[in-house]
Amino acid sequence: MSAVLIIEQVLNGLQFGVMLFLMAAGLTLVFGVMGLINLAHGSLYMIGAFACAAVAMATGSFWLGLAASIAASAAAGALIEVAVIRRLYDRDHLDQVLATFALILVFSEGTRWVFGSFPLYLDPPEGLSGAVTLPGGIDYPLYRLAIIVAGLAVAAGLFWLIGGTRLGIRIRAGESDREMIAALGVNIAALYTVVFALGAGLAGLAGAMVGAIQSVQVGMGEPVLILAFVVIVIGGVGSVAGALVGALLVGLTDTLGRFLLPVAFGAILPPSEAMGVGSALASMLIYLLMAVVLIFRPQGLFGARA
Amino acid sequence: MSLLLLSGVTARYGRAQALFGVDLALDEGEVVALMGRNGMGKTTTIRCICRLLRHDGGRVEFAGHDLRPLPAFRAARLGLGLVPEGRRCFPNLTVVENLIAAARPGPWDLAAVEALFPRLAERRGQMASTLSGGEQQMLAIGRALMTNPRLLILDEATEGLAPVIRAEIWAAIRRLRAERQAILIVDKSLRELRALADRCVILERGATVWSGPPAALTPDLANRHLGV
Amino acid sequence: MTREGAVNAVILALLAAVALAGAAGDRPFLVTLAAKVAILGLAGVGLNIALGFGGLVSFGHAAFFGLGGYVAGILASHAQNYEPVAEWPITIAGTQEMLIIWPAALAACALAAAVIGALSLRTSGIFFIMITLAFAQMLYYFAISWPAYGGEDGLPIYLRNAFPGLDTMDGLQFFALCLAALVLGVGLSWRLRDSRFGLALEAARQNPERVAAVGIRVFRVRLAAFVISAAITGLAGALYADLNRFVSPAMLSWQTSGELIVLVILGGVGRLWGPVAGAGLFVFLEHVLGGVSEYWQALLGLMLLGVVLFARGGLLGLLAGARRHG
Amino acid sequence: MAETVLELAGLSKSFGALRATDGVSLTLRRGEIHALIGPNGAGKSTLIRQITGEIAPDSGTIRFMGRDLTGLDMPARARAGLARSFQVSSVASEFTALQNVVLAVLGASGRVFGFLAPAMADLRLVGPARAHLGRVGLSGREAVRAADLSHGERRRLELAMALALRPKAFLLDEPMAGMGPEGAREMTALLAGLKREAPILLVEHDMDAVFALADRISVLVYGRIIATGTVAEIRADPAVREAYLGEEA
Amino acid sequence: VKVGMITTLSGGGAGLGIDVRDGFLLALKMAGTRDVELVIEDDQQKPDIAVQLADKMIQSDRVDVLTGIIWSNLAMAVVPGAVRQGVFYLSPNAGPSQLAGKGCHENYFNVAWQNDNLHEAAGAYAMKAGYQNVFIMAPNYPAGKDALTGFKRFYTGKLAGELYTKLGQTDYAAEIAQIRASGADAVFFFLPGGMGIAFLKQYAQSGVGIPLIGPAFSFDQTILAAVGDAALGVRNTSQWSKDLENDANRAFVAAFLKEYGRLPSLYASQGFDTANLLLSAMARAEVEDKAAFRDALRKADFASVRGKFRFNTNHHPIQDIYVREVVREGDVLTNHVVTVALEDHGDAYAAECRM
Ligand SMILES: Nc1ncnc2c1ncn2[C@@H]1O[C@H](COP(=O)(O)OP(=O)(O)OP(=O)(O)O)[C@@H](O)[C@H]1O
Ligand SMILES: Nc1ncnc2c1ncn2[C@@H]1O[C@H](COP(=O)(O)OP(=O)(O)OP(=O)(O)O)[C@@H](O)[C@H]1O
Ligand SMILES: [Mg+2]
Ligand SMILES: [Mg+2]
Repeated sequence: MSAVLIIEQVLNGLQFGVMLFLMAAGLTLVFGVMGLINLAHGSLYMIGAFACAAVAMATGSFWLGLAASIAASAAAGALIEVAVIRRLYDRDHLDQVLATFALILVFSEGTRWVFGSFPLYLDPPEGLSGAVTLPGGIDYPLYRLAIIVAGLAVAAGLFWLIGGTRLGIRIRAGESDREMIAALGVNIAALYTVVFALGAGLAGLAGAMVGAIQSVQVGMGEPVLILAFVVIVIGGVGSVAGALVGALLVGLTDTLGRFLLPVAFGAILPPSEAMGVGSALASMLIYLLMAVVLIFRPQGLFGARA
Repeated sequence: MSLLLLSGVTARYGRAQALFGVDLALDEGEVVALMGRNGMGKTTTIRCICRLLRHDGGRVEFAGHDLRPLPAFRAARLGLGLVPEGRRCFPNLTVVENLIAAARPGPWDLAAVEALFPRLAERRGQMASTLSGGEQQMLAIGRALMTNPRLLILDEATEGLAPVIRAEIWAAIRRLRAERQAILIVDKSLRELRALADRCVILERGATVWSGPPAALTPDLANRHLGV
Repeated sequence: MTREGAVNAVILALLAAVALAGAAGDRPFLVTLAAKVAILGLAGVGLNIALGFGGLVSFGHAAFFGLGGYVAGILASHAQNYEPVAEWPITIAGTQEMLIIWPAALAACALAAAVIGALSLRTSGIFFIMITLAFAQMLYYFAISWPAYGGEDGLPIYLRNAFPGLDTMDGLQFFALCLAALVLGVGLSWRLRDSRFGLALEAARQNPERVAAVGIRVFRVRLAAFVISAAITGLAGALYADLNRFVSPAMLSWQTSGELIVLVILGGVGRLWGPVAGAGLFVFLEHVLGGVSEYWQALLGLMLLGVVLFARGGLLGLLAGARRHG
Repeated sequence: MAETVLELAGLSKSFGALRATDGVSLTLRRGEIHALIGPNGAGKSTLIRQITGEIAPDSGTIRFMGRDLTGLDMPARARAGLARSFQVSSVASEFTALQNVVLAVLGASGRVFGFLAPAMADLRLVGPARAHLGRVGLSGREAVRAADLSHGERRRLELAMALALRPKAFLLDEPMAGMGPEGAREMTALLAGLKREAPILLVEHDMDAVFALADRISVLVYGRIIATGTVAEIRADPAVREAYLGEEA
Repeated sequence: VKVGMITTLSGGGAGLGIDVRDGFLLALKMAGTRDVELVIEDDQQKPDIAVQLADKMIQSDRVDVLTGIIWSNLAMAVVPGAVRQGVFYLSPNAGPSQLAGKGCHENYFNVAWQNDNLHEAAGAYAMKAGYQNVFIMAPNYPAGKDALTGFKRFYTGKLAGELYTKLGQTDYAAEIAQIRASGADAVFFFLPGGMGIAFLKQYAQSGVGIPLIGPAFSFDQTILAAVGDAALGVRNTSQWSKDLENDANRAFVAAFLKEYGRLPSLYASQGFDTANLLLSAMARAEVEDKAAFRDALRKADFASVRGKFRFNTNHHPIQDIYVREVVREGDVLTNHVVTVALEDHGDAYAAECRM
């Protein structure tokens, strides 16, 4: 096992983490800051991917597709906020779970109705395809580097938005007491629509970017949704910093676990069995990580509340 | 013309009617005390004014606008500043963030509020959830002042404050009154209210039973309606 | 009888009527569906104790549902193959007797819940939701990749397990068994809710700090509720294995946890018969809408949305009015 | 001198740089009302929270009925006989007033793990609960949801729950707050009788009530006790006047 | 004859079920028969639903024949119970090893392949092509393990690495890095559905140029459309290809394209063959006479679109398995047959089957 391989795996872990962050960022906004459990976040991710694929296929331009993905998912987000979510803020989390679960069904089947049951084609744009050679002789896909950059940019933007603007303050105030912030003259309803649409747009962006290297198909959102929840829970709900750290942690743990555990078991078991046991454990690893984090820090790594 | 006018207001929580006919008028620059025993409808009246509760009968007008169709934030932007019962600071925000969250321009700014409550200045970056009770009360008052309201509504705003601070608040209210700030106030300290209010309105079982200048509030009346 | 009592009686009668009609009208599939409703209802009744009464939103109850199922499946498969489950330290033979399988499933789930609960209950809110999910996922991935009992392919039970005096392969008799278990489960949760323990549990949902301040250990109360809840759901899992004569990791998946939650909310959280009503509606939609259109899941989604938005408190909230206390 | 029920010695607690409690020593004796007053943020509630076990002191000891409380958690202390009312009403808001008090009676009984017999039909629980509600003036409001009670009524409920614990000492954090003039008078009368059942550590900003009730007063400023004495002594203390009382003395 | 089809028509895996169904329906239509009464239900890719549907079809609809299941785990849930209740089961896709070996049954016929078949062919091809150091990879679940076992049954050279991924995994950067570092001269992978799409695209982006071999599942018509050029040139093994030169196949491809406006997939071809097998048996025997009908099925007297086709002793196919290459044809990607990997190939479990 060479040093180059290990460095490359760390890079992969980082990149996977950043990818998760893109998804978790929107979720943290909606869930952490607005206090809404939105299971349909994965559907918005899917909508972004489909919109990007459809537009890119029609126009031949990935970048137009990317813009379309943000627009489509933000619009879908705004629509469901106004039509459904808005009635649920004062409700129990449980009602939100049921409603957004229902939304998943509607969106998934709706997408299948529009685009059919078969996966769509979406590739990275010309300019970002192929690999570049990094210092140290590592060939690394350019597009993945681009994802890292985009993820970090989104992180910076969100830090600023939540921490540094009055908008962020108001959203957080709305989370703890919507009635009161309204009584002080803030149009919290409109604000929430905007924020929800923003979160949705980010999910759509993530879906489009990821769709270009994975598969664009119905049901693509749910596995990522679960991972994104894991990420923000590990990081601490409502904290953008937590989401970033959680995402990187999950990305690294998963990637390195998949890589190293079989090797480790190889020391004590025959190769084929070591593979099986090692990778079985690797697939449980992030859940193990989450459980351990929560057992020692029940509010997550960056969680404020005790 | 009155700044705030309630006539025959009725309201309910679900099936339970809480207001049965509240009449109240408050002019520009006037201080009105809203009185009554526990559970008589003072807070409910205030919730109707601030549109936190829809009234089902009667009229609620503020600055010439019928408030019935307005959502809470629009009513607030007409110039209502509320210090709610039970403080309701935003626990996940710091002191400063609480103050600026809904601030609107005007004479009351961060500096002015911190001058009024030096204790808040000391605790600027602290989360509101960990403030002491009295500190939270100061914060709630400061937060309402920062919206620079035309009508300041104080619902038990001196609850849980130390006597010295209470005295300061009364002094501040007197000063506001001198500056012709309109104020609607609920408080348990009759002594202070009598000294300060232009008019008193007494509620009993959700209806206005008496209103008039403090001087006309005889011990007999006070005993009958307020139990003192 | 209160309105809710009447609605409950109708639910029970309807369930029995469907099964009887199915048996009489030579539509055995209706009997199967009725049994499915009873079993999922029982699983929901279990979940409802944690989720409805205790406010402990477990997103990992599939772990217990599946564990119960696997207990039944593993014991039965060993009995079928005449191989003991374990030979050391003591010989444990497989069995096809429900009267042995059930206590085993209850015990296994209670034990698992005691461990998972003790760790998870250190957290609350969304953290609790996710940590319970995490434990269930670990079990799920374990079951998928563990070859001994079929992994992802699952484990067939060729004949339903036996209950003394009954022919469990007969649909109606099996249904009667499930219904009896359901009624017992609901009865237990009813007594539980109104008991001292139930009072403390419901109070802890609303204001744990206050409960601690009157001298009650919230953690213990919650842990007990979680264990009872898991055991009941596990029993339902064992029955479900018998209904399908098959267990697979799908029973442990997060979708199953989600569906259990959905049917509890759909019926009415914290209501005794809520989960049963929810299970009934869910199974009905699942099997009826399928014939309407290839995109029937969208219809299901829209109907669920309608229930959340316009029927607060789920189906029972709609039929029997808001939940009353005292 | 009457027997000491509760004894704090050298209690300290810091939040970051803030010394919220700074070497506080204080006693509560059988049959007395010991009032604890002081400016906002002086550390009164923080002190109460340390006594109830909600937070742990950095140093110092708490002895109750001759027994060191260190290491006992909140429920254990409540069962040992420390009843507390919260500064901000803290009740089970979906429960009725009666259910809330039954809960407290249940907690005091120590028999929580009864799984089958209905609690609200158990006269051993409901009987005392009704009586406690009556004492705080909430007769006739038993069936109202706590969330639907008015602010003042909830404060009374809070006290009824403390009564229901049949404690050996009361820790009351601003029981008069939100009471209104009439309510404050009734509450004063109630507390005056209550101290014969168990001594009261009373945190309160309503000076009329404090002066009417207190046998002894301690004044807490910036986490330190600056004076302890009778009502007359405290009213006359210039330091207290300046830090806290202002003109109200 | 009453036929119950349980297949996946909703959710993420619906594409496969829809193809099987469409292929099946097309065969019926082309035969112009009215003797088949078909009930189709959606199993949602959930084993428990599949079992319940099977119960319903057997008990209420009283079907004679069941078919349609796509996934091995669903087949394992349904088939053992169903065949013991006396219905015939014709598998258009899944072929788990239990049902081919010890668990075989006289009423169970597999019209597609035993799960290991395509992987075995890939192993054989790797040998034939002269690769000496192959990296192999599959998800960590029974079918994945069977795949690698199947490959190794025919490939006896050195392994550069053997890797199990998480089921449902969509990011393969770590695996690709290991492949790059392994020094392999070929990579065999089995990653069904979206997993395969993700892997192929990421592999192409990574710049690792080691040749890929896989079973046809990742190179099916619908998948190629989603993967795009990343799949060009990859060798894959299949018992069927669009360009197989036989009359049945030419007619099938043309008819399918005309009927549905898209190229048929592997799954469509299997659905088509399944229906034709059924029709051929119906022509020889009455379904009420189980023994005779079973014999008729066993004869497999129909023109399979894959050319030669007959049943082994365990009712699994003996057939040729081809190697195809992904090529561009106009503006669509598709497969061309390159060579035959295994001729008249049965499966490794037939000997264990006692029927
Ligand atoms: N959310 C609510 N739901 C139902 N009833 C309520 C609610 N809030 C208050 N009430 C009832 O409405 C009546 C009036 O309450 P309100 O809070 O207006 O009284 P108040 O005069 O402010 O009393 P206090 O001095 O105790 O604050 C009371 O009988 C109370 O029980
Ligand atoms: N968790 C915490 N973190 C930081 N500071 C805290 C925390 N809890 C309390 N404080 C601070 O400690 C000081 C003492 O608070 P405490 O609540 O005990 O005051 P108090 O005497 O009860 O005041 P009041 O009369 O206003 O209720 C306050 O300044 C408060 O802001
Ligand atoms: Mg009030
Ligand atoms: Mg305090």
